[in-house]
Amino acid sequence: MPSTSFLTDISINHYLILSAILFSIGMAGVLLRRNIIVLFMSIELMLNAVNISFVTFSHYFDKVDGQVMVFFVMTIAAAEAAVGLALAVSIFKRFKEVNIRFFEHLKG
Amino acid sequence: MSHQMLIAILLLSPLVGFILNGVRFRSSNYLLAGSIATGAVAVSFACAIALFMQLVGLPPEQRRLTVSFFEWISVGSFKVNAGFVVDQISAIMILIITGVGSLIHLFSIGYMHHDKGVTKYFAYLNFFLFNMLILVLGDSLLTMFVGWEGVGLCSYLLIGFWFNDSAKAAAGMKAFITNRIGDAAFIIGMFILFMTFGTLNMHELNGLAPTIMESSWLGAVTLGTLMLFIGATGKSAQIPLYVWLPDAMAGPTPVSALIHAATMVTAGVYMIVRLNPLFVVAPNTMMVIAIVGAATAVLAATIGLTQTDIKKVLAYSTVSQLGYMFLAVGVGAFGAGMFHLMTHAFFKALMFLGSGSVIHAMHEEQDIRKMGGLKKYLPITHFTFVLGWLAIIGMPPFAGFFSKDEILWFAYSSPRGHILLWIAGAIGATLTAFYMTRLMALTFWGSSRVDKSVHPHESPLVMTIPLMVLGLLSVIGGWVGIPHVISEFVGHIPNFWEHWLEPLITKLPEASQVAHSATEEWALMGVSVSLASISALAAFIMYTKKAGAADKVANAFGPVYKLVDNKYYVDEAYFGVIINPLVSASRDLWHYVDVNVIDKATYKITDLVRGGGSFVRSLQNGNMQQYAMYVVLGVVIALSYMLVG
Amino acid sequence: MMLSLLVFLPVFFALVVAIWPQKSTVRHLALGFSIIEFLVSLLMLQKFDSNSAALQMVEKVSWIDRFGISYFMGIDGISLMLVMLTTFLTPIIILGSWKSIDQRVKGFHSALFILQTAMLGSFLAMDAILFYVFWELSLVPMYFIVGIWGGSRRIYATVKFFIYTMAGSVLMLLAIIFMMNLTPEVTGGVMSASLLDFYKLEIPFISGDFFTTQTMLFFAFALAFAIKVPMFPLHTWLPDAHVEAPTPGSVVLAGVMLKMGTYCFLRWVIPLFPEATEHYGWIFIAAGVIGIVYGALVAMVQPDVKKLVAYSSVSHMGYIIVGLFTMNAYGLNGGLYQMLNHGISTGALFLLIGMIYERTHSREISKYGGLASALPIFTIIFVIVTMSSIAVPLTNGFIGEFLILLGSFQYSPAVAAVSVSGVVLGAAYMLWMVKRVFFGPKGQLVLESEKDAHHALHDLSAREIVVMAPLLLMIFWMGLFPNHFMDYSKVSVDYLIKNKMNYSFPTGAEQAHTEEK
Amino acid sequence: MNSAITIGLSDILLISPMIALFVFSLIPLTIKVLRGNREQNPAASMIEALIGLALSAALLIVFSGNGGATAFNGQLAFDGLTLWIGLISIIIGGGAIVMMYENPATRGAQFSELLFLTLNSLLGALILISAVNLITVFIGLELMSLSLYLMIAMSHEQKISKEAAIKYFVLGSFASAIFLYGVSFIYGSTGTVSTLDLMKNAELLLKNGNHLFLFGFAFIVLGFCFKVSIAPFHAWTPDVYQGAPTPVTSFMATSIKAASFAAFLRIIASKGLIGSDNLFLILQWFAVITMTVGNVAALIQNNFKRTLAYSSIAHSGYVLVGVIASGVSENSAYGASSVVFYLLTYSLMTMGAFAILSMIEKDENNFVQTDDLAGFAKNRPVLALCMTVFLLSLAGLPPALGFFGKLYLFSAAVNEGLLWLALWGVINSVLGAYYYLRPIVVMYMKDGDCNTSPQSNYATAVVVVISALLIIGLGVASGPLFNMIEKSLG
Repeated sequence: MPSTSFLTDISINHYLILSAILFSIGMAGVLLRRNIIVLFMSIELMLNAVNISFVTFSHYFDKVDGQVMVFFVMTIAAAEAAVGLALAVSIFKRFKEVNIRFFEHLKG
Repeated sequence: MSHQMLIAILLLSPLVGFILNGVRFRSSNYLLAGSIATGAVAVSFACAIALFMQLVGLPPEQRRLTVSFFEWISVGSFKVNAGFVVDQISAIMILIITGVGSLIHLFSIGYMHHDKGVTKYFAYLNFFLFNMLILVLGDSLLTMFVGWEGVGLCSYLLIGFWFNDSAKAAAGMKAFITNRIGDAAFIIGMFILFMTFGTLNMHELNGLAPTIMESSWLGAVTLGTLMLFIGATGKSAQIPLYVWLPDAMAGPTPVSALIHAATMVTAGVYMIVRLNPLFVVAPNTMMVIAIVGAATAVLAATIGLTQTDIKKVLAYSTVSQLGYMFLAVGVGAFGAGMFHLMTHAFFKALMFLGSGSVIHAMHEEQDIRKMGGLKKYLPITHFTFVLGWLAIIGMPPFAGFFSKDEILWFAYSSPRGHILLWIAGAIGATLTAFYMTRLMALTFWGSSRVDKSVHPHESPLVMTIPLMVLGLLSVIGGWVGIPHVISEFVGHIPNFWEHWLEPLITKLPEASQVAHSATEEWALMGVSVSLASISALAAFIMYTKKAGAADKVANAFGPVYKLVDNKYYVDEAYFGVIINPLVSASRDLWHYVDVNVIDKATYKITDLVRGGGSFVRSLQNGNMQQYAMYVVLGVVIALSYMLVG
Repeated sequence: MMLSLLVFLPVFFALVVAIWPQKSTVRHLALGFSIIEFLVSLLMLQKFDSNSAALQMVEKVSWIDRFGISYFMGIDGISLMLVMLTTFLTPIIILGSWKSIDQRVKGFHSALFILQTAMLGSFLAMDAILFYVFWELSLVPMYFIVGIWGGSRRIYATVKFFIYTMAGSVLMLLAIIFMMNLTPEVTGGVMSASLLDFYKLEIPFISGDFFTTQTMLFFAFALAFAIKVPMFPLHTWLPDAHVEAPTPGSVVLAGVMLKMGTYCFLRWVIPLFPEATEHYGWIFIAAGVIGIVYGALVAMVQPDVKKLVAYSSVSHMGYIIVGLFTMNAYGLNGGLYQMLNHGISTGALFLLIGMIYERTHSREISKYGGLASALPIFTIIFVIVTMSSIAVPLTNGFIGEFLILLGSFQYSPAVAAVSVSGVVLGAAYMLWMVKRVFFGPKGQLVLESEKDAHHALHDLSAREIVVMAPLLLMIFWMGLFPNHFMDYSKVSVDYLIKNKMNYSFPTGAEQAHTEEK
Repeated sequence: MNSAITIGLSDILLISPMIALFVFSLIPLTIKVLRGNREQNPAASMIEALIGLALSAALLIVFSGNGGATAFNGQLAFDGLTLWIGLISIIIGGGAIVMMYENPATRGAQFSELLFLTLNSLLGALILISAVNLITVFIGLELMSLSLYLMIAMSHEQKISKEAAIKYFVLGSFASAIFLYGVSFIYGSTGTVSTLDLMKNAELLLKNGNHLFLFGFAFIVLGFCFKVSIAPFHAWTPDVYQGAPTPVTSFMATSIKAASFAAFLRIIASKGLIGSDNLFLILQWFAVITMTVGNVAALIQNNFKRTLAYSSIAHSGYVLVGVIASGVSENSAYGASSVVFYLLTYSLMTMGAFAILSMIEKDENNFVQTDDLAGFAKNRPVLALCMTVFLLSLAGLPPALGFFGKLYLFSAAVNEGLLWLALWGVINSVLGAYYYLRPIVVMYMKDGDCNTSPQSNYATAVVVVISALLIIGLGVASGPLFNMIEKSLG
């Protein structure tokens, strides 16, 4: 039974839990969704969860480097999105399909 | 010439003959091949005589000529030389071997002249003599064993000489394998003796023989000698390994005369006589030998009664006579055993050669039921055969009488003898007289049953001369060992034989305990001779005068006759109980152990691995979300392990 | 340099043969090379001092010093004769395969030479890793020889051969690595793979406890060698490999490769793990004895002549194993001698079977019969070799078998009693086969060849007689004068037996000392 | 990190190999742009790229050959590990580029772009190898991977290469996210992301069961495990390897894997982790599972490329044994050197095998089944012999290099008391032998008409022959090589 302070006093744990929840949602998205674009979005979600976590710790330690890292992560996430979308376009051109269940030719 | 040289020539001469004939084995020039081979043996014979003379010239205690050519095997304390020794026993043997051997070689020239493989035949024959000489001259058990196996090999080759006949080839194989069973035991026997005494040199072994009797069955000497004796049963065709000898008649007849009558088969007796000091201290072994010998003598004689193949009759007779020899050495009468060995060599070689002459005359017909009345066609053969017949049934004063009588006497009188052994011997003698007479009657006497297409003719001189010589020997051969009772009766003729062998023969330690009278000896002699005579007469009447009597008797005995006629089903039993089960068991072993167990086990492992592969493959189903799930699972498992563990 | 020359000359030969431009003379070239190699080995034999048990002609160059692995070769009485056997058999094999190998001739001879290097190396290497390199290297050419030039099921056979042997040897590799990690105890902190340092190790052994270091190492090594030998029940690769291998492959396999297993028992297992050998030797004796009987029995019922000989190898190798593990002078000397015998007589048998196969293209015993009249010289030679194989006195086989049996008798009469049955069974299966193949009425194959003028059976050609002649010579030479051969190994073997609990090669001074005693 | 940030010449010199790679990656692309989007002669592009690689390698040797240097305040370490793995990656990457030049699937109209990506991927790999800071590691990783995703997809005809790319992309990003999440945890628990700093109190944290650190560390390790395809994170490997054009597969399986292992090793071999038995135990299990899974799955494959993919998984398992051995105790650089040595070995022989496969592929849709190799030995005896060398080396047979690699690896394991891993390793090499033998069987013992594709393949053939010679030559001379590695790592 969470105490009332849990709802009122926003501590570091709240951020971390938020981050964990976001991460889990992202993870669940990757594991469950079929649309390739949604999959990409889920991955972005995971990365952003990480960002929250970094910022939280950065704030907690009162250090700036955590926030610097977030910029790195964001940059890379952007690059990743670019690559991912390029791939999505490319694969759509071949398969005429964005459902990943159709991309199961390689197996065994 | 030095004795070393003589021994070397004695040994090598047949070997040279073998090589000379062996390299030109395709030739069918029987005269050349025969001359080379016979010449080689004759040279050996000359050497043997020379050696014998040298031996005679020495004082009895020093009659021992040895030579060692080189060290053959030397491992640890196991040292065996290629050493040979001529002493009283081996001297007799080499005389018999080369003497009878040269006669048989001579005979073979005539007998084999039409055969395409005649050169090969003579090569084998010479090679046999070489091995036989090694056997008898070898100074250690192992050297003896070399010859022992070598003669087996030659026997194999010669029995299967006409190898295109499957049965003959099989007979050769059977001889070799049966002999090998004995040889295996012989090897073990050698091991036991070597481990006990530290040497295999027979002279040393005899010297080391303990003086105290070994009463236990498990004593080293008893076991060792017993194993050697099993070896001897193989080579000398005794129960239970005698089965090969009758089949061995598949070989050319002179071979049967030389190998399967005169020389090789007596090797077992010779070996026991050689090692008599050892055997003497193992009374249990001696007992076994005597019993086996007596049993073989009787058993083989009974089978001989019903055989219809002239050579088979002689073969069973040989087995039976060998039984006598073993009976003799089993009761401690080593001299008598050797004596019978010699006389048997004469008369049995004679009879085999005679049968060869008959077969030759009959164009390879061996069935005595298809003979009869051959007397008039083959006078010389018949005459000499009669001499052999009289010798084997033990009619005085032919050779066989003296030797057989001595054996029977010792079977009864020796401290290790027994009245039962004598009875067995006497029964054997009676049966022998019967079936030998039957053989004579069916072959030579009575009315002719010869097929019209066959025109029997007397053999050429080259074949009949050996017959005559052997016939002479069958008559006088026994006179060198006339028993005391007779010699006293006719006027102190010395027993050369006994004196000659005396230094090498160990007296039974318990000999002095029982005394036997001369009357006893006379009585037993009378009984056995009269039994033999009666049975010979019966056979004569049955097979010449009263046609159909034999069948009546056979019918009267019904099942017994059938049993005997089928050789007690021993071959069948061996096949049914040992060989066939072994072969099928081997097949099962192969199928079950190799194929079904060992290979299958490896296949199971392969299947397991492949199953694992298929499992991994099924996990790899192409769905990337599933792959992501593996990642998550891996993370979860790892984390939980790290947290909990 | 002698040993290196001996070992690596064949590699050079292999290269030359591989790039030799003229296809028609490759065989001649290879034959010449192999004879040169044999002459080199004779030269080495002549330099060898048979009165010393010391390691001779030692060459030691550091190779991978981080692990103390060195290029360490040496020869003693135990390996000498096996080296000679290898070099002796190779020319015979090449001449024997003159006709039967008609495809990829260059490749075949190169493989054969590489194989020779590997085998010689295994016999001479005194460094564990070097030894392992040669040991495994020998698999590859053999694998190709069986797989490329073999019969119809060659791939199955060759893969089975490879996997079986490799499965055994990887455990040995692990054991070697483990022992290398133990060596700092005796070398003063440096790793070493030298056999001499291995010998110095005192590997802990607790009798009764199966999971002690020495026992585990013992079995890891022994497994590798037992598979190679092959020892019952690890033998099933052998019949398959033999049946499918081309004639020269069978000859090498039977003649030399199997000896690698038995030799290594003598070189590695017995001196390295004396307590374990003493304690668990009975397992090997038992397996050897079972192998003798089992191999003989199964050989008896084989329908294929080559398979029969293959199973006879199982039986013969059983003798050798028994001989070695009796650990007495008779057994060891006999075992060592039997290795040579088996190489020669079984090699000869395989050659002969190859010759007849070239003529009839069949190995089924039931189709033969009556060959003796069609091929007399062949028959004579075959029978002589058969006699050697079943150990008739005055042939080489007898000496080995007799000494082994004597040794086993000293070890335990019961063992001898069972093993001696091999004497009988050996005669049984060989002679039965001889009877069915050569004797009796003419069989299907002979009759067919008589009808067909193009495939008439010709007796042995001059070349084939030349192939067999040295083997026949050896059969009798070794049977008549075993001392000529045993004298080279006796001192080493005696030394091994005397010092079996703490074996190491004697140095010069030590040697003199022991001789004085 | 609070000290003043100074960037000196030495830093620039140290990273000059990376700069060289980047500059040379631009050259073919620039030329193409200047020529109006027309490909120049691919041979010229290839040579430019190779010069870049050679220059990079040379610079690496010159400036970090002495070892021990760090750049940018200790953010990039140019020690022995960087030197050796960097060289391996670059040189083996050169082989891949040669293959790309001649392989039908990569030769097309976008060769310059492919080279650009390849060199940048290598650049990422170099960063990854030398990175000390976890964020730098991440950047290197991503640069490397992002380039790879595109390289895989660049084969124009193949549907499956797209599929492979998307699979690799999704799973790779997924793993990166997990890795990054781990980094954030580490940062949260220690306040630093520099491995050097965080390892100082890692032992304490692990012992005290600091969950945050534990989770973070586990995530990082598992992220690496994903990259080097350790089971159960290996599932992407066979599919991606199979789908990618063969030269790219070769590149992934060799250069990239070596670089990933280097980074992995850098973390695991930090002395801070000695004592964390749980971590090493789970890694041991992973190693065992990986070896087994790789080998048993390879055993039943018919597609040759897929077989090699599974074989690469199995080899990851072997290398992991070495990685564990280098981590569990404070011994000298023995274990790490054996890993580096094995990576060298493995890269050489795997590249060789892939190169031959690449030569056999007739067009970009060609799937080479193992049985298709029949007759190769007759048509291409030298190449078949080289292939045999590669396969036997992969199987670990002496005197090929592969044997010595395994020897050192397992010796290191035994030295650390990891006997059971070594045991499992040698048992697995028997399994491995079984499927490595199959192509040999097919090549030599079955009739067929397998040949290299009719287009000229000389350059690849040269690569193949050189690797084969190196495998035998280095095999015989492996001792000094190992000594050099150990010396520079120690």
